[in-house]
Amino acid sequence: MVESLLDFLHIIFGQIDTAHYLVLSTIVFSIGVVGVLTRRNVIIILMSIELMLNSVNLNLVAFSDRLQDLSGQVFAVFVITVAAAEAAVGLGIVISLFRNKETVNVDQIDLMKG
Amino acid sequence: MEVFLFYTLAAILVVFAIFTVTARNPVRSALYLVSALLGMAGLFFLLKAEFVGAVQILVYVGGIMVLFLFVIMLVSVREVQGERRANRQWKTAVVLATVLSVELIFFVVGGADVFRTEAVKQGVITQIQTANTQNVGQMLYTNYLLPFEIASILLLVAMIGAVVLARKEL
Amino acid sequence: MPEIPQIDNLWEFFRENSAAIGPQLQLIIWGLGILCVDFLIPAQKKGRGAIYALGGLFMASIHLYWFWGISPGPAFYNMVTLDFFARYFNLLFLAAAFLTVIMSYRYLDIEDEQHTEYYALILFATAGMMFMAGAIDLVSLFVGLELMSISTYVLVGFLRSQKRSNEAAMKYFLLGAFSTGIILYGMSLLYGLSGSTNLNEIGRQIVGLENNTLLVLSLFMMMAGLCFKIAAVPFHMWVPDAYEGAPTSITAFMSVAVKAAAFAIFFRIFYLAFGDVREIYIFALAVIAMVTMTWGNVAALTQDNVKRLLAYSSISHAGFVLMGLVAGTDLGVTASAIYLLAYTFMNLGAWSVVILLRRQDIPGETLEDFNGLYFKHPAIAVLMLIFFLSLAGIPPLAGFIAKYFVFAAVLEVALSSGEAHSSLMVWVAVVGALNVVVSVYYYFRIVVSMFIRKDYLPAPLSFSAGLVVVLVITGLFTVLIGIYPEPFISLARAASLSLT
Amino acid sequence: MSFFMENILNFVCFFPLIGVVLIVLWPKGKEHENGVKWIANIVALIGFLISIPLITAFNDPRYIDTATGMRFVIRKSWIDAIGAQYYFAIDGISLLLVLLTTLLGFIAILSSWSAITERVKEYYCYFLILQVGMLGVFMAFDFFLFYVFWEVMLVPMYFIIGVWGGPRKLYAAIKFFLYTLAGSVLLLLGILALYFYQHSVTGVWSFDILRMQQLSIPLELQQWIFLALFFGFAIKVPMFPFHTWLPDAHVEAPTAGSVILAAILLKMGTYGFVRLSLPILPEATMEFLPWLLVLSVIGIIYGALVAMMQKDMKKLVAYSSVSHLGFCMLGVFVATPVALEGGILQMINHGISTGALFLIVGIIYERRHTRMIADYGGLSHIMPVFATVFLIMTLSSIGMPTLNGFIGEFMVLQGVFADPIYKLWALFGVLGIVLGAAYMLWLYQRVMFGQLDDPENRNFPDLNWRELTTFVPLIILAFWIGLYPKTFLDYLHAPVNQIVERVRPGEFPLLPVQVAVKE
Amino acid sequence: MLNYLWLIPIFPLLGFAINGLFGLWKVRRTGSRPAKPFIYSVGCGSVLLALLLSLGCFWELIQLDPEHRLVEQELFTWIHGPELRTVSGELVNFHITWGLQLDPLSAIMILVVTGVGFLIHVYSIGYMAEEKEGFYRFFAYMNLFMFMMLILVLANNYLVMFVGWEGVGLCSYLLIGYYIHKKSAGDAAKKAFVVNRVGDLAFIIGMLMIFSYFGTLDFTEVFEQVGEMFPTPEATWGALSWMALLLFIGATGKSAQVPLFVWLPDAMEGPTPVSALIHAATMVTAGVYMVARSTAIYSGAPDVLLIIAVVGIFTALLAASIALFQQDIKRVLAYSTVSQLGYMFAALGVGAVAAGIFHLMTHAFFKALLFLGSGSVIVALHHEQDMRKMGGLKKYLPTTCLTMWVAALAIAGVPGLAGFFSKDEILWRAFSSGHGLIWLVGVLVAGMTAFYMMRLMFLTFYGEARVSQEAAHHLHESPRVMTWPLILLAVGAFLAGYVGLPDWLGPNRFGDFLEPAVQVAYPPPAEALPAAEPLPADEAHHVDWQEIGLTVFSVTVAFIGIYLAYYLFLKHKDKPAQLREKYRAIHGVVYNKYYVDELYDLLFVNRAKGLGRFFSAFDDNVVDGAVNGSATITRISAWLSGQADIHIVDRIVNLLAQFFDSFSTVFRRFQTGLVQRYALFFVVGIILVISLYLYLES
Repeated sequence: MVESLLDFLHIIFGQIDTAHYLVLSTIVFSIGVVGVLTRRNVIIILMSIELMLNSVNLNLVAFSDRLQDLSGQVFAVFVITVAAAEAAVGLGIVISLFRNKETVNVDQIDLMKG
Repeated sequence: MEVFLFYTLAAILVVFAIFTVTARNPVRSALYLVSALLGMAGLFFLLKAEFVGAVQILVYVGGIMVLFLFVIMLVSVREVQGERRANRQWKTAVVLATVLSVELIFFVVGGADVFRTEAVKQGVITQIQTANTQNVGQMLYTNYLLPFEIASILLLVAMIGAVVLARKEL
Repeated sequence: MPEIPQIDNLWEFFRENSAAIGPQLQLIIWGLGILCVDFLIPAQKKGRGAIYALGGLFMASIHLYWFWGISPGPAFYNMVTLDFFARYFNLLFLAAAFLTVIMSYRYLDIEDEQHTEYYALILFATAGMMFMAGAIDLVSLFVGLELMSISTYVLVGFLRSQKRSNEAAMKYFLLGAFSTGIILYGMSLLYGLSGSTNLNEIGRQIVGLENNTLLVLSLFMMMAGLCFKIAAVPFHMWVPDAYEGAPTSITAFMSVAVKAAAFAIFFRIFYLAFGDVREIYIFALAVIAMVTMTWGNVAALTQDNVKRLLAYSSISHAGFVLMGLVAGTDLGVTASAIYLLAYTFMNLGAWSVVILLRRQDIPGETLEDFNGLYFKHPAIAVLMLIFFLSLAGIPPLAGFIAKYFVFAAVLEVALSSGEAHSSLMVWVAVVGALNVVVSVYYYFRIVVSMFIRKDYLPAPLSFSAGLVVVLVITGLFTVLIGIYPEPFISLARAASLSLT
Repeated sequence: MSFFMENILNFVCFFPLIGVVLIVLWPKGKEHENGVKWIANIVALIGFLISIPLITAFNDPRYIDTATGMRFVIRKSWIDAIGAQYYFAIDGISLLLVLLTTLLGFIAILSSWSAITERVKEYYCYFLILQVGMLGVFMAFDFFLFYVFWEVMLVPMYFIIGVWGGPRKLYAAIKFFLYTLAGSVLLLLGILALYFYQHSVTGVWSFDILRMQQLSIPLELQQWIFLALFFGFAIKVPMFPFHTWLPDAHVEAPTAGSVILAAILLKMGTYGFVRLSLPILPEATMEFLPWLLVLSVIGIIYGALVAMMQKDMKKLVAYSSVSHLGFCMLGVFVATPVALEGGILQMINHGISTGALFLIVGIIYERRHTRMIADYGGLSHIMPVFATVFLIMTLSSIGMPTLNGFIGEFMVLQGVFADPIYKLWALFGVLGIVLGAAYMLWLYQRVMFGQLDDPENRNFPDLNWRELTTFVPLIILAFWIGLYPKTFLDYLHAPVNQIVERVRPGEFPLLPVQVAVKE
Repeated sequence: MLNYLWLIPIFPLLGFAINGLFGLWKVRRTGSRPAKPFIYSVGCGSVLLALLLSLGCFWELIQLDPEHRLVEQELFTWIHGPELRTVSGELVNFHITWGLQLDPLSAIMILVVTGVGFLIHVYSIGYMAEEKEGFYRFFAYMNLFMFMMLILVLANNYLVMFVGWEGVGLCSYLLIGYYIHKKSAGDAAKKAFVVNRVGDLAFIIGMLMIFSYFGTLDFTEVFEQVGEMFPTPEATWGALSWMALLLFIGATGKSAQVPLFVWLPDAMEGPTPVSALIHAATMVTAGVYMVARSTAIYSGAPDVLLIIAVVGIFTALLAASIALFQQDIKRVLAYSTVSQLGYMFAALGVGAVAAGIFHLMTHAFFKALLFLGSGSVIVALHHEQDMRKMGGLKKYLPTTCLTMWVAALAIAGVPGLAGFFSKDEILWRAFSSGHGLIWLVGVLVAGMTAFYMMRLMFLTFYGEARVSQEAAHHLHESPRVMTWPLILLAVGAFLAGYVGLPDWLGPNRFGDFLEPAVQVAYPPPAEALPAAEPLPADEAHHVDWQEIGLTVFSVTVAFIGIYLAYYLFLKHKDKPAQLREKYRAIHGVVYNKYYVDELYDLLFVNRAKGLGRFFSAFDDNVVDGAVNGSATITRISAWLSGQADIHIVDRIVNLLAQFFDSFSTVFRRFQTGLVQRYALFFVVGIILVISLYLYLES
């Protein structure tokens, strides 16, 4: 534990390198996870998922820089594309759901359980 | 300079990300997300990935977020005052998410040694950074031609799907 | 960093590479075709989309048949391949899609949601699965996965006027997107560690990184995401709800094809990329397999809704298929492949009977709806019995051969000398064996309803030519694989050999 | 004819399926039910008749496989990928069990004529399928095939109990199914372990039981495999702590179901021990022997004691099965030649006498629809023929000399007693004989003796010809085995000797055949 | 004719088959019973044929040289089992044949069995005349009994003997329970069978031992090997002793010795001819026969012989004392039978095998006669068996009375009658072999026997009639078909003794004839049995006087008994009641047969039932319950709610069930329907997987 704490301090105060980006992306990812887990509004949950996907992009681009390899960036572009597609479908689902149930609060959507 | 820029952008990103998931009003939440994504785009630029950064701004800020706002307007116009933001499990969720993030960071930091012991390679990105967009484009249309084409179908499917789901009558 | 290649002659390039994606191309073209001709089809006859979809599936099968003996190498710069593993799974997807399409058209009439988009989406989803099965690169794999997933999200919510369908779509979508994020996180780390998105390359690069926590993290994140897709405990929670709310035909499709596709990439990744670092995950995977089998079965015990019951049963079956992966040998892949094949037929058969019970104004989903089925429709009840017996793994039916192979795979590892995980494997086998017993209990609750209770609901069953064909085919294969499994085993074995 | 003889095992095993097809094709409706019954009966009878050439040609050198000594071998490739073969053959042990099955199958079907009034077509279909499964088990010499048949019979039996059973039929049926299935899946694991071990030694993928009998497996592995097999077989037998499915299944099953269950199905477990556990895992058997004997003996005494307290006739007979099978297992596990042969003979005997006892219970159940002993009394006043049959079978069950049960019991006891280490276990067995007499005679007394004071019992008709026909072969067999068991024992010598040679190598070499009749 | 030995048992078997099958067929076919004449002619005819054949065989046998009076006839192989190792390590086949043998011992037995049996069959025609329902059944069973008894005595090996042994037990069961409507009959039948089975248990174990020591069960082979394998007498407790003891325990069951005598008095529930044939003349003597047959083995186990002697004489005393106070005429005779059997065992125990068999034979005559006579009385009184309701019957039943006097005096040991010779032989042998105490008790028992037999005679035939009015109205002598057997048996009881005269009176033909069949394998140690050796000639004269003196003594005791009975029951009829009052406690104990039945119920029957009940409950509640718990989670809770039991085991099962129950509810409760809860599980899953890795790594 102590060693990794020292590592952590080293990362914070040292030269900016890939590890910084990784930690940052992890933090953003975690924030996204918290959003998904706690918010009631479906749309905000969707946005939290976008945050998660973006943190992945940050990873990819940082690795791309680190490895001097463009694949990461291309991958990131695909991730953005997919995120867009998902957002579209997700919002479509939200709309059809809203049309039937008049709510976008996920904790009121529990018709099926058990 | 790089350090400064990194921390500034990181701060923007993290702070706005937190705002995004805590804002009461979904519209505000969306706007905070836009800000966070802009910060992210800044980081991309910092990493010399101009193309991805640009796509980030164009697609996300310009496209996806507009869609979000549009839907927000459509479905949740009225905001009930005093309605809870978070669901009933939020305390547990926060604790567990914290545990998860601690584990993630612990693992990331533990494994990131790989990236610090080796010297940074002088590769294509630094060599031909001016041509980043061109290179990415070339890769997209050669190495990643197939995924690119699949992605197009994917977008089509998303479109059809959104239409199927959202239209009143089909 | 590979050299950025130049494509001089696009046509030539395409001609050289297209063989590997032929079936997918057929499906996509026909899917697009359906969308294009949609406006030509009168509103009452949207069911014709099924015919076009069948055309697409037929052409894809033809293509598959052409290339059955020839193995086109990796195509599109190592993005995708059509090795025997992929072909095996393609066959399975085509069969599942074919059966789904023909069992759907009458069902959609009853649900009053007959649209051509449905068929197009099935074709696209199938194409996505095929890309997944053939993918040997993280990017193509991911994009294929998303193509399948997004099509499925839409299909799950296809009954737009029904709250349960909306809800199912929402749950499936949210969790699916969440899992996508998690898989991607794992993929990004993997890319960073290995410097490549090619699975073979990754497999070569990560040797020696066994103790690197980043690799471990990446592996577990991907495992979690994939476990979500195959519905393994504790990532299975969406399954009962999504299966219940989705149109039954889509539930059937999801429970076999989507699951098989997820298993295909599971195998690709874990054999090609993580084949040499089994030590990291074997224990966790074994635990997941055991818990999945048990949880699915125990939770199914008290279900009264047949769709949920079958959903839980499908969870436990995922646990059984995972046993092949836990074994991590050739025989393991063979076992899982044959299991998935058998499962395709027997499970689709069972679901098609559930569809048969969906009648105008009668959901036909509860246990009571099966009461006395035997007295009214003995053939249907007997078929259902065969499917259930097969699902429970009673010989001489397909499910038995499947279970036999997964047990064999695990025990082979347990008994091979020098294996460090012998006792773990034995435990997996024993837990699996006991789960077979548990599963019989709930399958037989339905059997009791059908054969012993007598208060039959008088409404006629919703027969259609398509459903009859489905029942005949699934019944036939369920018995055939059980009695003469030789050819199917050879197929699965060839698939496993081409993977490793 | 030679085609028939070369494929005789196929014919014997699958002939009932012809009946199934005919019955399915037969028109529906109440008025056609007699036709169904005739078909089933005739098919079962023919099934029995075509199994008779098995005896007559048993020693015909044309049908003996010289390499293995098996008879009527049919061996075809089936699933090459895993080395599973379609391999039918019989030896003396199988022969007796096959004939017992065909005979009792016929008797059980005959006994159902008037007992089954609902869903007649299905009933006979299930019965004939059950017949196929049971015959297959006794003929299969490929472990995979064996397992397939082993499981196949679960389903028809489930339905026979679940559809035509008593008030708690569903509970009993599923209990039967789950319990035995639990054993079978563990058995499957054991089979697989053997399969892989055999491959690792010989490099051949094969499920051939006879090959497996030649392996010498390390003791530790043997023990594990033995445990796996043990659960499978012990539940089926059922041995002491695994027996609780049996009373329920027996009580709820229709008469013919109980008959088959007791007479044949339970034998599959004992047969499994004889055919598989002992010769394949001899050292492990010897290693576990004390425990196995403890369980067998507990079964003998415990079963008898519990039987004594039953108020329900079927339950009583069911628990007596537990006791009798304890005898079988005692003999089988000790595995001296006499004990083993006695154990196997006792399997046949139990099939005959307990099968007949269930028929007997069924006959009075059919007349009054209760199985409570207290509801009857003094029946011998009005049913003298029935009383006689009942008496003979009671005596057969309690081991009266000149009847079959005695020979088996005595051989088991003598065999056990001849073992220098475990001889005193025979004493517990003898105790079981006394208790057996007590509960069976008590049952007989309560049902048949006393005043005929219940008006509902007054008008019971005596056995009709059909009912009598079901008993005649059993009575003949009971006396035959009791008076001249040599006919049956002769078939057992060779296979028993092989098994003993595996378990106790060199201890019991074959003596030259001697005709010891003094003039 | 000896070649047709096997026909002797076959005739009764045929009779059984014809009567039984024809009767069943007829009943089933027409509902009516077959004609009685047909039945009894078949029944008696078959036995008559057997008797004639037996006489023929016997005749041929005595023509033979005494050394070769052993005819063996092996019919066919019975069990031909595989290899077996004897204790000495020899490999033998488990081989047993259906074989018969005729030697002096079995020759005497078949004569007794067929002779007495035939008379009783004939008697039954009259006795059972009023039977409608079961006439054919009765004769069928009787014939079956004859068959089994003949198998028993003719067997040439233990296992075939055991067939007869069990077979007669079965017939006894059937015949005791002949009156199927009487619950007491059924109970008695079952009791007889089960108690017999307890003895058989020992018999079986004995056979197991014999086979595993000698590798054969054939009498001749076993007896040869006894001598070969045990060249020196085993003074200590050895394998032979175990075999001997086990066989003897078997005999105690069949021959109603302590402690297994309890079934015989109850067996009187059967028809009287049955009591006469089975429970007096033949079956109960099977134990005596078996021990006599195994003399070779017993001679190697002197300790066991002593046990036999003690048990025998103790039984004799016990049963005689019980018989003193019984009121039921047949029960008096039953206890008398037990007592006489004890005598026979005492004889065997002191080494006087021939004397024991001699007594067996004479006893068969007079005890059968007594039973038949009492049967005649009972029939006359319409099935009244209580002696308190008899009296003064002499004038109504003169023949019966007369013949019974012969028997009663014979059993009482009045000189000149059969019982005198055989009993005196036993007493003398006991005394001369040094068993003084046994001799003394024997004499006492002889006195008691005389007393209770006279009591029976006086109470029944003399004094004032205590018969109920309506019974008295119908009183008449039995028909001739019943009286003739009585007369013939009386002749037998009178004359049978003269074949075995005491040494001082003449040659003991009987003993000489029997001697070769009951040879000892080797002579017992001198100190154990000093007088078993033939006495030196010069001392014979002296000994004669001793013998005569003892005889006079025992006869005196018998006459004292007779006089006492006369005094108490004919002269001063109020005395017995006074005495009863005075010694109420002792009388109570003895009258209630020393509470042996109750003791057995308490010790064994109730224990066994209780154990059974316990196991039954255990099976229902625990074993079953555990299975339910794991198989059907929901059912068990419903099932358990019905269980009010608060045993600890039950509580454990309850807990198990609750555990599974909550397991299932928890599973379903996880499925809240809330998508974020599902996502939370997703996260938990990842955390767990990673934690598992960390745990395994550390």
